[in-house]
This record gives sequence, structure tokens and C-alpha cells, in this order.
Amino acid sequence: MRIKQLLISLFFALFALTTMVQASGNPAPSGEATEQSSEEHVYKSKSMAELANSFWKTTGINAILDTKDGEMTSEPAGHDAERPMTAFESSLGRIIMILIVFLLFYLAIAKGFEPLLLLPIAFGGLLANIPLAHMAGEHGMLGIIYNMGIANEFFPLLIFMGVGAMTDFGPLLANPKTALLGGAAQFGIFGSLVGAVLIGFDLQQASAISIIGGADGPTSIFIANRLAPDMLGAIAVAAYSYMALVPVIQPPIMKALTTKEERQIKMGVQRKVHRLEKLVFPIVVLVFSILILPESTPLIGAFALGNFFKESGVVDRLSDTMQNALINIVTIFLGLGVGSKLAADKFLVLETMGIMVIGLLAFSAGTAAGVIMAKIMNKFSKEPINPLIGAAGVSAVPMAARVVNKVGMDAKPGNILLMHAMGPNVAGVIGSAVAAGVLLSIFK
Amino acid sequence: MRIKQLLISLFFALFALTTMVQASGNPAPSGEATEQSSEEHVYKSKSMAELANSFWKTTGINAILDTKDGEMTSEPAGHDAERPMTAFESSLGRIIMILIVFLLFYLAIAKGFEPLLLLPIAFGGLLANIPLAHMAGEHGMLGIIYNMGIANEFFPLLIFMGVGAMTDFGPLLANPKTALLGGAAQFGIFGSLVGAVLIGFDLQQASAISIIGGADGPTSIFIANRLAPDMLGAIAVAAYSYMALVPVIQPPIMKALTTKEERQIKMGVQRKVHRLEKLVFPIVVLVFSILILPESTPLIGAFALGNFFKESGVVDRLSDTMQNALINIVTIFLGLGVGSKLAADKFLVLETMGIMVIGLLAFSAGTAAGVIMAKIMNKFSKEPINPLIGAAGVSAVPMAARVVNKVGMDAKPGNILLMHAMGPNVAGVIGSAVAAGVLLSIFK
Amino acid sequence: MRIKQLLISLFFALFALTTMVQASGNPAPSGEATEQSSEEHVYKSKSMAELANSFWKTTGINAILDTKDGEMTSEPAGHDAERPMTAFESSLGRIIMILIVFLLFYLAIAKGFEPLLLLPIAFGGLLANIPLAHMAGEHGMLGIIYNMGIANEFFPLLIFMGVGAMTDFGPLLANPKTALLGGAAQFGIFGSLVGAVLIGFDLQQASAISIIGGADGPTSIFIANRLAPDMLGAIAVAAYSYMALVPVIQPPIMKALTTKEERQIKMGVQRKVHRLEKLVFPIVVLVFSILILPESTPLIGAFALGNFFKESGVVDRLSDTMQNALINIVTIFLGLGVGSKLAADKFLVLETMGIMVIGLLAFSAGTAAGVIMAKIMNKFSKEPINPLIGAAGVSAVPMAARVVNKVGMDAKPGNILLMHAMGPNVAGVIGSAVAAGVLLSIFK
Amino acid sequence: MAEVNLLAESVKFMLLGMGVVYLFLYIVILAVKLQAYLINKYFPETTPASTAKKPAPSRTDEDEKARIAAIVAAVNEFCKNKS
Amino acid sequence: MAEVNLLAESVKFMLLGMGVVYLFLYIVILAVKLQAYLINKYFPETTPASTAKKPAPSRTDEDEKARIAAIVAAVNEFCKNKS
Amino acid sequence: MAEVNLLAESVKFMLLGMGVVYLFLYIVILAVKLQAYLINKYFPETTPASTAKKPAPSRTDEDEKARIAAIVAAVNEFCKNKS
Ligand code: NA
Ligand code: NA
Ligand code: NA
Repeated sequence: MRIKQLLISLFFALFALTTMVQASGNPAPSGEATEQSSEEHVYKSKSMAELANSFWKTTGINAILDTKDGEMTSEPAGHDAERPMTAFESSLGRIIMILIVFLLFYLAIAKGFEPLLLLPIAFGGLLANIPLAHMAGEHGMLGIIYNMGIANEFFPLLIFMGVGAMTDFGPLLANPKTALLGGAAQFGIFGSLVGAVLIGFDLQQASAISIIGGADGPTSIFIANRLAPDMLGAIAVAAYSYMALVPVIQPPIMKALTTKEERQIKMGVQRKVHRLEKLVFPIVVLVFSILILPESTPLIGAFALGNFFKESGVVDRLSDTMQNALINIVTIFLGLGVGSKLAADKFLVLETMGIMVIGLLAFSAGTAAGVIMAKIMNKFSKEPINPLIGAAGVSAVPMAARVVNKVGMDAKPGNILLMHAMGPNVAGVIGSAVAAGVLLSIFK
Repeated sequence: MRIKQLLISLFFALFALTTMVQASGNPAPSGEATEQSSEEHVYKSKSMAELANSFWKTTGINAILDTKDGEMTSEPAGHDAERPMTAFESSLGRIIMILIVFLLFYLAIAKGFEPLLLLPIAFGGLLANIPLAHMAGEHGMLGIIYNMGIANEFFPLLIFMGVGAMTDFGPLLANPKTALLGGAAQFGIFGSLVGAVLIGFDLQQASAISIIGGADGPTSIFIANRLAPDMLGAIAVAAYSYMALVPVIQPPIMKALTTKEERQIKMGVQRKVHRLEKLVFPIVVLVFSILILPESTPLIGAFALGNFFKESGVVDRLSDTMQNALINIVTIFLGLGVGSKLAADKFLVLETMGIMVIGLLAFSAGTAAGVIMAKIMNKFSKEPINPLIGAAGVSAVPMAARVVNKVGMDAKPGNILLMHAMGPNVAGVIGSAVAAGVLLSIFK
Repeated sequence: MRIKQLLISLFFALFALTTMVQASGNPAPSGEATEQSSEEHVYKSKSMAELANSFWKTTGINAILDTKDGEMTSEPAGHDAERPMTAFESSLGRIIMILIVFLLFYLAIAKGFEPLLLLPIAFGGLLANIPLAHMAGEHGMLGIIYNMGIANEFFPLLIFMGVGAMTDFGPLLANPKTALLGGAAQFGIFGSLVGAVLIGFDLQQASAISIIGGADGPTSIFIANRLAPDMLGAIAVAAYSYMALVPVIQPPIMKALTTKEERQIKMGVQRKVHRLEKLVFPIVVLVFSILILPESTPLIGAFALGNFFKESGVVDRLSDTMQNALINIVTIFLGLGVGSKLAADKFLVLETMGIMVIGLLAFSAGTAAGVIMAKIMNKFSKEPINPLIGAAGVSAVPMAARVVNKVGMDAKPGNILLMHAMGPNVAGVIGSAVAAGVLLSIFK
Repeated sequence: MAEVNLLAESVKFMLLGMGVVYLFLYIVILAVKLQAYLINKYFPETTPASTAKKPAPSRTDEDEKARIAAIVAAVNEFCKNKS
Repeated sequence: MAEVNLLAESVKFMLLGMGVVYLFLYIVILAVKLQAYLINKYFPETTPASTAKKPAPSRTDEDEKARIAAIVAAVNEFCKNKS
Repeated sequence: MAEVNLLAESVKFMLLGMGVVYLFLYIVILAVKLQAYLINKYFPETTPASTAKKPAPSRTDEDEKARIAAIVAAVNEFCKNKS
């Protein structure tokens, strides 16, 4: 107690000393500082009514009702990119967007639709539609996040790194030819590209939209950001929403394209995969992507990095961090940053409707192409291949593989296809990254 | 072993090859590079004595003793913002600040005063007062941190997100009218604003200082940074110090304003709160803050985000990360960044004394207003309200609620007020954010 | 289910409404936007053969084979810093570097050589040598990381913070005079500085290279970045490689300089160290470095920060985060960022050979100086000192201390030197940071 | 004189600020009471609707209409009686 | 007319894209088969070479040469027979 | 000739560098010995002052003065005898 008293006395003594020294020794700078401050902070006296009135002008109610207030859009690229909002955007548009956000909340929480990304995206959308706060602007929280990792495509790559560290390529290595199913499903991308051009998007926009068919969040965000950043919000929302809807979208298509007998096909037990095969695989894929398609190497490189670190077995600290703390932090930021593109002035445009339609088409086309390819392979293969596993080629890891398993079990109890579907499932991730590389190389 | 030897031979063979190729194929660039390097690195020969002398000039002892060395202040905003230090600032001032830092260390470690923030702030202050190292400058560690998340107000919002994810609004929802106590305690802010004006601060400075009365670290930093960035260090240190001193400051005020009978009032068991109420509450608060006070939405939005993610129950990965890895990392950085404002040239000014005095006043006024409001409510309420719980309205979560509990137990053993005090406690956080929004809207 | 249907109907109704409002109310901006987009995205029709041909031009195979394609180097500092690659750099050089990367993978995984840093560095090197992708450029993943924390020396300091939080100074405090051994081993730095000058490096380059002798990763990266950023990759790789090779490099030197009798010397039990001693120690070291050598305070300050937080015992949350999530994330980034300097155009220069040679010399000289100093101290000390513990003075924590223990056990079973070697080991970290400060102060 | 002026201003700030804080919290209190009322009436804890895996099989369109009517009536009643 | 043009272009993109995707995955499949063959032949799971602490004592230089010859032969055979 | 010059410079750097490193560590050693002496004398491990919840009740102002005098004497003694 005595020591404490001593220290506190010392503290006050020092303060007193300081004050004297300052008062005597250097009054000029101190005075100058005060002067500067008072210069800056000019404040005009207001009556209580004026004060209340000027407060009213800063309320959100007024901002929404008064559509002629000349509020500017919020742009992470700064003031030059801003433009005045239309009456619709600053009033009804915001309300519509907030209702859409509530719908996304409902789907994420009550229906369990990809909550890990839909929830941050939706919350970002809510914050982005707040009047006057400019949270999606250069100095707002969402804008800071956007510039930190979305404008430069850093966050999607970090996510991919973590996803790589969570992926097990064992099933693909056990049965490598199922990789072709992951290739076929990329027809979801390229078929919908044609579709998007048909309904009036230009080639670059159409390419950006069609990547939704890759059924892979980070890839979609990466490509959208490069080819059509204005559409980022709609593309990301479409990609994650349809990934969440995979259990709804895929089964009817799968059943329509297969006979009951085909769905009942049992597949053999997979061979055991050597540890070294798993270790070498990410490097092999990366080397081929370097040789054939360097444009895809940011995505495949990040993915291979995560997977290689995991399989190496010597850097578990880093691999665990990639799969947990790092990917979680980045997921929060990525979601909020993408959500900033749900501002009414960016999302409520005609293109969004088109993106939603094309996205659904893309998922359906990818599923169909995967199943058809699997039917063809089944015809020519020695070992039987259940055509259902082709549907997992769209990626949407691991949801699509689980759907395959469920449909298989429905056709024949005990027909467990999960591990067989994981092969095309992870091949679909690689296939989409390759497809993304092709699109980037075209528009380079 | 053979493979290793093979690889190592290969390595050296490659190197040799490289060398030859370089030596023969392209000597020009290599030579040029060397030339460039030697051009850059001009070095004048010095005798041993000269060398020792020039070393002496770079020691900290010399920097502190030689007060006319023209050392500049360190400013995260870059060289233009720098000015030469006064003799006091570069010598005695630094020593005083380092002693103050040691006092803060003592309080944090031996007395347990909010160590999670006082310790990083104090260490940042120690580093900021090192001569010649310019650690708080644009290229120094503290300056980098400051620009990364304090100058743009990003870190306080991330902290608020984490605090939101740790907050349970159950007690407030069980007894919503206790929110009014969290409102009354904001008199600590607005009363001390008047006080600060009285002792000579201008309106904007006074507003920045008065936010200490919010008893909420991130809110204080957020507002100080907007309204009076020069005072950030003193305001943050005052806020956290007085929050740490809540068990010392509050009880005398609480006892002076209540009778023993009042302190002995027992409050009933709280009703069980529905999971959906907790889920909807952060959204309700955010919507009202959007409608009434968009200026407060960065703070309330971040807080609601964290709380909503927690209550949703579907993104526990993200909610856990917000409450642990993310908030811990940001706490370290926030503390260090704020500590950079404890440099002698920024902290040892007359204003700091005023800030310390007003901060104490603010805490006392907030406590008193909360208790008085609770007394009034007790008069008009059907169910009895123990006036002590009003003191928890200043926030300082959860310290103030614990103090209420302790004072209640002292008055009557078994009189457990903790959960009843948590209601005003968390309402105080919202109340302060609203008050902050009002201040921001005034100076917008 | 009904609610869902309701919400979905609402969603589509809102969309339809939006569309109408947009179509009627403000066709101009929408049309303008579309027009702008089509303006931007001009695309010239190509025949299938042209398309395939232009695709071929973007393949990595073509980039490696066609050495006259004028590909530019990748520089995190932006386009101005770029230069055209030489034929060697863009073809054979890349292949050599990728083989070297595979060698590093092999050493890290199969041999367990410092995998936590060699693996990220090597993978960064692999990514940096990908043609056309410019991953080490300003907008590439590695370039973003480099600019985020290596160009400004932030990451090495964060690593040092974590290392500080993991370090126990107990053994040093129990036997403080062993700190002199950590001093002697710094001859590894200054001796090799002379060596580097002898083989033709200029003084500043020689200083940057000689820091390898500090056997301390973050210190090496910090200094290399300040004094010779072009050599960062080679210096970091040398530092970590030789640290990994400590069990190979040190024992022969240790045995050559000591007699069997000396190696068999047993050292007494260390005294118990008071908690307060450990708490005060980091502050004492930091204060002396402030007084004597402010240039070393970024390194020693970060180290002391981590250690002080750990020893304080009141901020375990923060200390744990420094030792886990934060250091792991930063390790990944630091490795990748350093690896970006393994691009063929930066690494395959003659200097690299010299750096490798000098690095080996530095480790050997440091080991020898430590052992000789320990022999001298053993002569003049009352308590016996086993000369082997001098070898631990090079730092390379905790590898060097373990090597000492092993060599001691080989000489005499049961001769456990581990804790005695930890004293010089951690003193070596401080010694290197001081040496680094001296070098920085010379070139300031 | 300038100082007196500032003092008057700061008192006005206080009035505005305390007013807005109270207004805000009062509205929140009302909203919280309303939500508690509605949630506990229509989603009683035993079968919380948002997590219900099996909606009661007897619920028909008729039920639904009656339910909505009840909610509307309840809100009206609540608004009148709110204390 | 511009639209028809775009459509033709997009079909070309589709052909190029699907072609590259299939080419890439086909090469990867071959590589995976080759690596599986080699790894399981020369590093059988029971004694994985990369983690072996004690290399078999009987292995001599002669053995090594025979081994390398076998690898080369195996690769050739594999390349001919690959299905 | 320039090279010879550089060599001389580098040797000077070595002298300065090793000198500063030794100086620094030597001062640290002294400080560590002093702190160990003081801490173990005045805050013996059994009742570490900084964590003591109940300061010994018998400690009076007289005690305190004696204690401070003892510390001063001890430091003087230590400075004379330091090895
Ligand atoms: Na895919
Ligand atoms: Na508060
Ligand atoms: Na060292």
C-alpha cells in the first residue's frame, strides 16, 4: 500500500512539474496548438429548435423520406467514383434490400443454407444500405474491408488456402478417372456463358456470371472481381444461395436423367491411397497448371498450398491455423466485404435478375452434364459407375456429394456413394479453377 | 541417404551451371547491378575514434542529454506532420512518461486494473517514448499499427464486434425498463461536456473528452479519433483507467445517494427469455439506430453483428473467432496503437490534466444519475427496484455490475443483484453508442 | 413452410416491383451503365484457330520456351521497378529455382529441417517462379503479402513478439554470466562481415549478409530488408537453412575445440529464479537498449513485449494469441513473402553463392567463438563451466541448446546440459539484436 | 462572453443528447415488450417455430388465417394497453 | 447482328474452355496413375522410404543400379500400357 | 586499394560491434545480479509483495524507514563487492 501511495504521489508531482515546465519554458507551441484547434473547430450558435431541426436532418427516417437530399452512393474506390443516388435507390430500394437481407437471414438461420457465408454477406448488405453512414465508402468499415482484401482478390485466395487444407484428395486418387466427371460439370460454366450472351450480357459480363456454375465461392468472387466488379454482390449472392439450394436443385435433375437401375448401382470399395500420393498430388496439379494455364495459378496455387501443408504433416500448427483462426477471420471479412455490394444502388439493377436466372441455369446444366458424362463412362468402364456421382462434379463441396449419397440411398438402402462422390466433387474444384483460368486468359 | 546425396549433387551442379550461364551469357546486367549497389552504398572511411563518436551520437543517452539535437516528433501521418521536439519533450518529458508507463504497469499487474488494455497501451507508450527509433512514426511498428486500424477507426469496431459476441442481452430483455437506467447514466457524458466547456475546452474537444463518461473503451476511441485525434492517448488512458477504478469510484457515490433500506431491496427472479427474443433484439436495436441515428450505426452495427452471430447459433465458428483470436489480436494492436499517443510530445500537455479531471467527473456524474434515476423508478414501479443497479448503467461491463452486486451483498447478505444489474449495464453500452452518435451528428 | 412461401413470394414481388420502377422511373442511368460496360468490354471476334493460338500464348510452356517474349520481372514496388527478364531468367532459371524449391520441400518434410519456415518460404518461391502470373508483383498474392508486412518490417517484429512470449529467461537469470557466451558468439556476425568484404561485397551488403551469423530468423529478415533488400531471399533462405543444419554444422567444431575431459564437465543445479526477476528482466533489457542502442529497440522492444506479457500473468489471453494464432498467421505470410524473393531473377545471381558461403562461415565462426569464450570462462570461474554450452550462444533457439545437450551426453551419459545451454542460447538472441542495432546505427 | 456562449451551447447539447438517448431507449423498450409478447404467444418455447423440424400436421389454411387475424388483434390490443 | 456474333464467340469460348478443362484433367489423371504406380512399387506402404528411420541394411550400390533400371523399365511399360 | 580500405573498415566495425555487444551484455549481467539480490532480499518467494493479498499487520512506519535504510545499505555494499 505504501509503495502505491508513493507512486501516486510521484505521479502527481510529475504532473505538477510538467505543468510548470510547460507553462514557463515553451508557451508558444502550446498556445499555437490551442489557437489552431479553435481555428479548426468553428461552431455557429444554434437555438434549440435549430439544433433539433439539424438533428432531424441527420436521422435515417428523413434520409429515406427525403429522396431529393442529394445523398451520394458509397464507393470503396473513393469520392471520385461516387454519384448521386436516384430517388428509388435512396428510399424504396433500401427498404427492399433490407427485406431481402432479412430473407437471407431467415434462410441462413432457420433453413441452414450456407450460414457461414450467407450470414456475413447479408449483414454486410444490411450495413451497406444504411443511409448517411457510408459504411461501404472508402472510410467506412465495409469499404476498409473491401479495399483490404476484396478489391485485390486477397481474401478469396486465403479462403481457398484454408479450403485446400481441409480437403482430402484420397477418394480422387483412389479412382482418378472420376476427375472427368468434375470436368463435365464445368459445362455448367460454359453452357451458361452462351445463355448469358443470349439474354444480352456482353462477353466479359457473361463470363463473370457463368462462373457461378463453378459452384465454388472463392472462385466466383475472384473471377467476378476481375471481370465485372459491379456485379460482384449479385454473383456472390447467387453462387452461395444456389450452393445452399443444391439439395433442392439437384435431385430432380438427377432422377430425370437416370433410371432406377442406374441409381441402384453399387460401387466397389476404394483402394487405400499411399501417404506419398496425397503429398505429391497438390504439387503435380500445380505444376500442370503452371505449364498449361498460369492464369489459374493464384487459385490452384493457394489451394495446393493449403493441401500440401496439411499432407506434409510437419507444419500442423500452420495447417490448423489455416483451417481455423485464419479462415474464420477471413470469412467474416470476405462476407462483409461482398455484402457491401448489396447496396441498393448496386444490387437492384436489371442485371441482377439476369444473374439469378443464369446462375440457376448454370447449376442445372452442370449437374446434368456431370450425370450424362457418368452414364457414358459407365457404359465404357469395366467397373460399374453409378451415374449419380456425376452430379457431385459441380463441386459445392461437400454438399453435392452428400446429396448424391442421399439419392443413392433412396434408390437402394445401403448404397453408400459418399466417398465415390467425393472424387468428382474435389475434381470439380480443380475443374472450375481451370475454367476460371481459361476465362481470365481470354480477357487478358 | 542416396537420394539426398543425389539431390545435393544436383543442387550444386545447377548452381555451377547457373554461374557459368550468367558469367558467359549476360554479364552486363549482373555487372550493372553490382555497380549500382556500390553507387548506392557510398561509405566514407572513419577512424576508430570517429566511429565511436558517431556511435555515441546514436545512443539513447546522448539523445536524452543533448536536447538541442533537433529530433523530430513521430507522426503516423508522415514527415509533413512532424515538428522539432522541444527540449522538455526530448529529455525530461520522456523520462516522466516512462515513469508513468511503469506506474500503469504496476496498476495493471499488481492491482489487476483492466490489464488486457492497460498493459498494451502502456507498453505502446514505452515504445513511443524511445528516442531516435521513431516507432510511432509512419514506418515504425506503432505507426504501422496506428494507420492500419486506429486512424480509420477499424480496430475499435472489431473490438465492439467481439464484445457484441460476448454479450448476453437476456437480463435486459427480461426486464426491459431497466434500459432507462442505462440512459440516465449517459448524463455522465453530457454533464461532463458542460464541465469541460467550463474549464476552457472548445465544444468539439469537450465532446470528445466527455465520451469518457460512456465508460466504454471502443466508443471512446472511436469518438476521440473523430473529434479530437490529438487527445486520443489521454482520452483512452483516462477511459480505461477510470473503468479499472470503478470499484473505487462508484461505491462511495452509491452509498451517499441511497439509504441502507434501499440498498437492501431484494429484486424478484427474472423471467426466462425466449431464444427468438435474443436473436431478434440486435436487429431491432440496429433498425432503430438506422431510423433515428445513422451516425451511431458503425458502433451499434458492429455490436449487433457480433451479438446476432452469436445468438443465431449457426455460425459458432465465426462467433468463437470474434470472441477469441480476432478480438485478442485486435486488442494487442489497439492497445499498442493507442499507446503511441502517450509520446511525451502528445501526452504531456496541459489538456491532459483537464481530461483526467473531467473523466473522473464524468464517471461520478454517470453513476449518480443512474442511481437517482433508479430511485425515481423504484417510487413509481410496482415491482421493487434496488437503486444500486442504476450505477451499472455507466457500462464498464461487467465491472460495474459486479460492484453493484458487491455493494448489495454488503448491505444484506444474499441480496444477489448481479443479473438485475446486467440489464442497465448492457443498456449503458447502447446508450453510450447513441450518445456518441448524437455528438457525431452535431459536428458532422 | 407457409412463412417461407410467403417470403419467397414477397421476394419475387419486390423484384418485379423493382424492375418496373427502374424501367419506368429512371431508364437513363441504367441505360448509361449498360452503355459504359459495353464501351469498356470491346472484344474482337477471333476464329477458333486464332483463339487456340492466343490461348497457347498464355500457357506456361510457351512462356518458358519463348525466351524473347519480353516478360517483365515481378516487383512488389510496382511497375516502375520492373525490367525485362533475361532469356535465362525466364526459362532455365525458373526451372532451376523450381528444382531448388523441391529440394527445400524434401529437406523440410523428409529431413525435418525447420519446416515451419522453410516450407512457406519454398512454396512462396514456387509461386514466385510461375511465368505470366506475376504473383510476386504489386497486385499478386505474394506481392500483397510482401507490401503488407515485409517491406515495412512489420511481420518480423510480430514473430519476435511471439518468440518473446514463448521464451523463458529463467536459465539466463539463474546464471547471468553465461550471457557473455551469447556475446562471444556474435563474432559469427562480425567475423563473417570481414569475410564478406574480403570476397568482394561492399560494406553495407557485407553487413546484411553477416547477420546470418546471428542465427535468428526475424533479426536476419529485419536487417536484410533494411540494408540489402535485393538479397533478402538468399539471406533468409541461408539463415533458416543453416539453422536447420545446426545439428550437422556444430558438433565437429565443438569436438575439435574441446578435450574429452572438458566435454565431460558436469554443471551444478541452477538456483530457483523469483517470479519478479523474470517479470522485471524484459523491461531491464529494453531500458538498457533504449539508453545504449535505440536502433535495436524495434527488435528488442517486440521481444520484450511478448516476454513481459507472458511473465505478467495477467494477460494470458493475449500472450496465448501471440504464441498461437497470431504467430502462425504471420509465419505463413512471412514465409510466403520472403519466398517471393526466390524468383529466378532475384535469387540466381552470383551474390547468392557468396551469401551461402559466408553464411556457413558465420555459423562456424559463431560456434567456435562461443566455445573458446566458454573455455576461457571455465579457467577463471569458481564453478565449472562446460565449454560446450558456448556453442549455444549462436541462438538458433532451441536447436543449438539441444545439440549441446546431445554432445554432452555423448561424452558422458547423464551429463544433462540443456538448461545450462538455454542461458547462452537466449542471450544469443539479445546479442544478435544488439549487433543488428550496431550495424543499423553505422549505416543510418 | 464567448465562453458563456459555449456554455449555453453545451447545455443545449446536453438537452438534445439526453433527449435522444431517452427517446431511443424508450422506443427500444416498447419494441422489446412487443416482441416478447408476440414471440411467446406464437412461438412458445416448447415448440419454437424457427427450429421446428416437423410442423404440426393439423395446420390448414383455415388455421393460418385465424392465426394471422389473432396476431393483428393482439398487436392492436398491445398498442392500446402498453404501460 | 452484333448479338449473333457474340453468340458465335461464346460458343467458341465454350469449345476452348471445355477442351482445356478436359485436357487438363486428363493429363492429371495420367499423372496420378503414374505416381500411384511408382510410389506403390518403390515405396510400399509398409516401409515408406521418406519416413524410414532405418534403411534396409542389405541395400548396396548393385541393388541401387538394379532398382533404377527397374524404375525406367516400369515407366516405359506403364506408358505403353496406360489405359 | 579500395578493397584494402574496406577491409580496414570492416575490422573497425568488428571492434565496435563486439565491443558494444559485450558492453551491453555486461551491463545487463550486473543489472540482473542486482535485481536478483534486491528482489530475493526484499520480496522473498514465500510472501511475494506484488501478489500479497494481506500485508503483514505488524509493519509500521518505523519498520518502513528501517527497511529503506537497509535497501540503501545493501545496494552500496553490492556495488562495492560485485564480482
Ligand atoms: Na466446380
Ligand atoms: Na456506457
Ligand atoms: Na544470435
